[in-house]
Amino acid sequence: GPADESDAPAGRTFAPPSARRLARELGVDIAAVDGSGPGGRVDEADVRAHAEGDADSVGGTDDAGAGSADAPEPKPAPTDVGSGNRTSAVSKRGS
Amino acid sequence: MVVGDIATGTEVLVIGAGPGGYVAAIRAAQEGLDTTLVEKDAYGGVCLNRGCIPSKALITGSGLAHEAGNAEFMGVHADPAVDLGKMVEWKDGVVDRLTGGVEKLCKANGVNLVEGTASFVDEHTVRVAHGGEGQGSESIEFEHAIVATGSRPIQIPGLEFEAEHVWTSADALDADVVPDRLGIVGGGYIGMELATTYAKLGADVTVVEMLDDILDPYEDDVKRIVRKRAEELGVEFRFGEGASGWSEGGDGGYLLHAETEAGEESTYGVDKILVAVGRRPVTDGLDLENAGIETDDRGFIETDDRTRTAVEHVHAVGDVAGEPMLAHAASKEGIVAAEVIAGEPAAMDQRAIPAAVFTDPEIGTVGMTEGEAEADGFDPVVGEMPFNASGRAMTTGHTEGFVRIVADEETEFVLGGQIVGPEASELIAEIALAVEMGATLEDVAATVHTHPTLAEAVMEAAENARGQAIHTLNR
Amino acid sequence: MVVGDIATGTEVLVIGAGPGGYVAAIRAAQEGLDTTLVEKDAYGGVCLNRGCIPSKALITGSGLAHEAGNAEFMGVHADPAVDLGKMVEWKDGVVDRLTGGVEKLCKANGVNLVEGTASFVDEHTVRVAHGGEGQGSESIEFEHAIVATGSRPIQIPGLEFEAEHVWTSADALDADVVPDRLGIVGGGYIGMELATTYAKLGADVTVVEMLDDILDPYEDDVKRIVRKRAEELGVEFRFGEGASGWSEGGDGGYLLHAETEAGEESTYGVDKILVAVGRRPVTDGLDLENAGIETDDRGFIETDDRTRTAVEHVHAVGDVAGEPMLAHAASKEGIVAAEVIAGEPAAMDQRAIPAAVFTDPEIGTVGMTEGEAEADGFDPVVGEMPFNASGRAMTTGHTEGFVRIVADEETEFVLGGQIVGPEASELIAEIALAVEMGATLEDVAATVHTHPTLAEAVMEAAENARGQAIHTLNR
Ligand SMILES: Cc1cc2nc3c(=O)[nH]c(=O)nc-3n(C[C@H](O)[C@H](O)[C@H](O)COP(=O)(O)OP(=O)(O)OC[C@H]3O[C@@H](n4cnc5c(N)ncnc54)[C@H](O)[C@@H]3O)c2cc1C
Ligand SMILES: Cc1cc2nc3c(=O)[nH]c(=O)nc-3n(C[C@H](O)[C@H](O)[C@H](O)COP(=O)(O)OP(=O)(O)OC[C@H]3O[C@@H](n4cnc5c(N)ncnc54)[C@H](O)[C@@H]3O)c2cc1C
Repeated sequence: GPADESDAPAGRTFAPPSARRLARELGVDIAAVDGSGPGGRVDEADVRAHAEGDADSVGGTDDAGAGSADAPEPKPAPTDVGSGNRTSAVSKRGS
Repeated sequence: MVVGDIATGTEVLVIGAGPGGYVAAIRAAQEGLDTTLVEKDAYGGVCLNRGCIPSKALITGSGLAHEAGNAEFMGVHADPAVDLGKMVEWKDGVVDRLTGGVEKLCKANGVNLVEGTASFVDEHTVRVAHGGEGQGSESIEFEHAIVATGSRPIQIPGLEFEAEHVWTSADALDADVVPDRLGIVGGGYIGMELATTYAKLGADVTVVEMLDDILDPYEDDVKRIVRKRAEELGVEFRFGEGASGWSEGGDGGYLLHAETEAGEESTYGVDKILVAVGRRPVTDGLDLENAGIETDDRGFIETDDRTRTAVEHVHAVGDVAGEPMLAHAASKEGIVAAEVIAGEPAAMDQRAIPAAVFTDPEIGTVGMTEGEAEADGFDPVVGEMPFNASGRAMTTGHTEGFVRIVADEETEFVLGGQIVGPEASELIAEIALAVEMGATLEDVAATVHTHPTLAEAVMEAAENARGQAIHTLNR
Repeated sequence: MVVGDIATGTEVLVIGAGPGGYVAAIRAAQEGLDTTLVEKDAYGGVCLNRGCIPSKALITGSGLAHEAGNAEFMGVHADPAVDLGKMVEWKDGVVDRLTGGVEKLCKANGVNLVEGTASFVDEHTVRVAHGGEGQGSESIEFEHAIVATGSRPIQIPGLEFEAEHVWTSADALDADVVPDRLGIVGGGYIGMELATTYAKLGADVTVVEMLDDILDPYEDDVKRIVRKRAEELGVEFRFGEGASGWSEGGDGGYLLHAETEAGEESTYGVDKILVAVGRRPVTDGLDLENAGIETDDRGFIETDDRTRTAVEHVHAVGDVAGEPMLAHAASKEGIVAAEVIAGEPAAMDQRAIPAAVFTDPEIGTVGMTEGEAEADGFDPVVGEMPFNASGRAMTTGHTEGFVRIVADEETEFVLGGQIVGPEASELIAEIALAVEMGATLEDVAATVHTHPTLAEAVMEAAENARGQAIHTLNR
């Protein structure tokens, strides 16, 4: 994945605080999570996907990434905001 | 290319060197495109010459004098005198440095500068009439054009700007004497910034506003704080009255006439009248129709999310392309226009454009209010931190206002924020980044904020929304 | 529980009500834990009573007077007089409101407050000695404890604080007369904040510093700007000299003695001497050994990333647990301690703790410098925006300094930032959020920033790092 090409040095994983905390809650080593964001940034959905992948695979390999097809349905992951139909404020211009 | 040369062709032609146009031109040149920028008046446009920058300079000067004159409570005794002429001179120096900088930056990036008034000849040609007699004109062919001609103040019948005592905002920023009595028509952000400035400079200010409150687009509790403070500064408000004209006052001054919808007339004794009721796009003389471009019924040029007009290779950015008529929106659109022309995947895709009002206290907003979030189908949760609970605010003597943060309840994604209070214009930047990044309330709350700062209030508001505020009681 | 009651037991016992302890106690109570907070002196600790808050109040007051007295260039003429006694009174009022607020917030959240001095009896018991005669003591059993006993100023042999003219920072914040000549020992942030304050209040300030520059942990170009400005304010620096004592001056004042490493002695005529050479942890009388806890060779309690000491159910937070000795670090640790005790997945996992110095101009930093990023194995790219190219800075009359942003070249992840200039303490919040979020330079550059604001400089620095700055030349 993109994370492999662009891993930052010093073993640092780039992830927001919410994802880091979720990783601790789920017992996930965040350094082992494949990030789907730019530069391999890890978000909460990535952490959940990793956790589900781990639970699914005996021995807990960390190659079950976000796209793992036969992983159990994760809790609805906040990949986009809510149920609202979010539009850019600017696209309304000129009307 | 030297001004006056006959330019035969350019890849990108930009018309207007305001914050929309000059930023577009610089970015286009950075993208390696041969770029020509035409300006008929002054580099930097309204913003640098008679808008954002001059107003903020006078707000600083009048604010400092007022603050120092009212600081006995903290043991500072001063009785400041303001020389408005000198303040305006300082302001002019700031403007000169900035507009000179814009010109230099354009040149350093390789933008061809042409002085003159552009008008479309056809879809791929403009004629530029050089200012002054016998300066002639030149034709420029272009592959792509960016129209960035900006806006000018709306005039009210009966209050034409020809009269010396009827001011545009530009006049108000160039006065060298503080009028004893200043009538301001319009309680929008320009009217309110200048009402605050002149009240602090010692004028008796009366604001006449057709609506029943100031600062129309803002929420009631935001408006209230700014209005109350303006009243404390001595500003009188006349709501529900439309200004209709003026007459001689007999005392050497004038009478500002206003009437309610029901037809009741009032007059207010004034020495100057500032008309600040909005701005309209500048497209006259551009001969847009020669390029096949139409304007909407308010005169704005319609564009898509790539800043393209109906004629694909002609873009429009900034005030001439409609709301929000703000300098940073113009610049963002300018960057997008240049990048789209260069074939980059740019778009006006940002979630939110922040806005600030530099009243006392300031307002800073970005993204959605609670009501807008609801209307958009979110289930919003809101957190607040009043500045009167902020240690930093107390140590500055400015504790009016609050930070409010709006998020989606389920996902905690930050949707917007409203700040009224000290440095609101600066503090909103963090919430803007949170909105753009898809940060959650937890992300903002978990980010360590320096103590003691006003920015801590953003963190506290996020904690408050999660029922975890330390320095306020949670709802 | 009422003060003076015999408390037999509590789930969480917090010792010390500074920004580490009171925040820990409130969060523990919010987590539903039965929580008891013991404080021997004043709610809010050093920070609220004689640190962050009082210093920032005097910085505001002296800054306003100085600024108003030096604003002729913008047409403001004032000759402010400062009544330091009155300023300190105002500061005391601010402190009272804040410490009263802390007490109220603790109670509102259900924290049991106990006044007195705590010391460990064993791993699960403290004794609290109540102040005043005949007040007796009580024992409190606890399941978990959080030690938040803070720090006190380091004393220099020969410059003991017993002498009335030898000041701690607390004394400098409580003076009612400005000394004609103030000697300051130590050019760290506390020394420099107070040097600036007293120079603006009119004292002749001499700073004696053992090292060869001020503000040891900062980069050279950051230091230089602050040092130069302090010199403009009249502050004299004596680097490479260690203060060794004082003697009577003959003129009613004193001589501050200092010597170089080579043994050369100098004396400086002063009226007061402020010693600000660092702070050391407060653990005396705590009888930590009764709980099985040791301190390191500097006296600090060692903790892990969950704020736990070697004795798992005893946590330590704030200054007593070591660097960074900052209020917001203490509060963050307090929150983590409370949440860890409550079984939450909290940890000191933040990427960066911002820091500010409230000199003129201010400094705000977060995360890595370029050098630190290199040392950490990153290939850093750096972008800068000088405030003298910022429109907003010009309109405030404060154009010293710059924003610097540090990122990883390949991934563009923001690693840190250094700001020196107006409102640096506030502006750093946005970079802190960027660092925590894993934002890239592009994310910061693409976020629309309000014009005209100082925060735009953060965006410009990010653009500069990408070779795309509009308002500066790209490197
Ligand atoms: C008093 C005041 C205060 C303001 N304060 C703020 C603020 O604090 N923050 C903020 O974001 N916004 C503020 N604004 C609004 C801001 O000034 C505008 O949004 C901004 O200037 C729009 O930029 P622009 O590039 O679209 O157009 P403009 O700045 O209007 O520039 C257009 C340029 O095009 C030139 N031009 C026009 N026609 C032609 C032609 N045919 N040929 C050649 N050149 C032409 C003009 O001479 C002008 O230089 C303020 C406005 C005012 C009046
Ligand atoms: C002049 C000055 C300016 C400063 N400015 C800043 C700034 O701008 N920003 C910043 O972040 N930091 C600043 N600091 C540092 C900041 O004050 C400390 O980092 C912060 O107060 C540490 O908090 P704490 O909770 O660890 O301890 P403290 O605030 O020291 O509180 C410890 C508390 O524990 C109590 N206590 C001690 N022993 C016992 C006991 N045995 N029983 C009961 N109670 C006990 C004490 O009475 C005290 O109230 C400044 C410090 C100084 C001196």
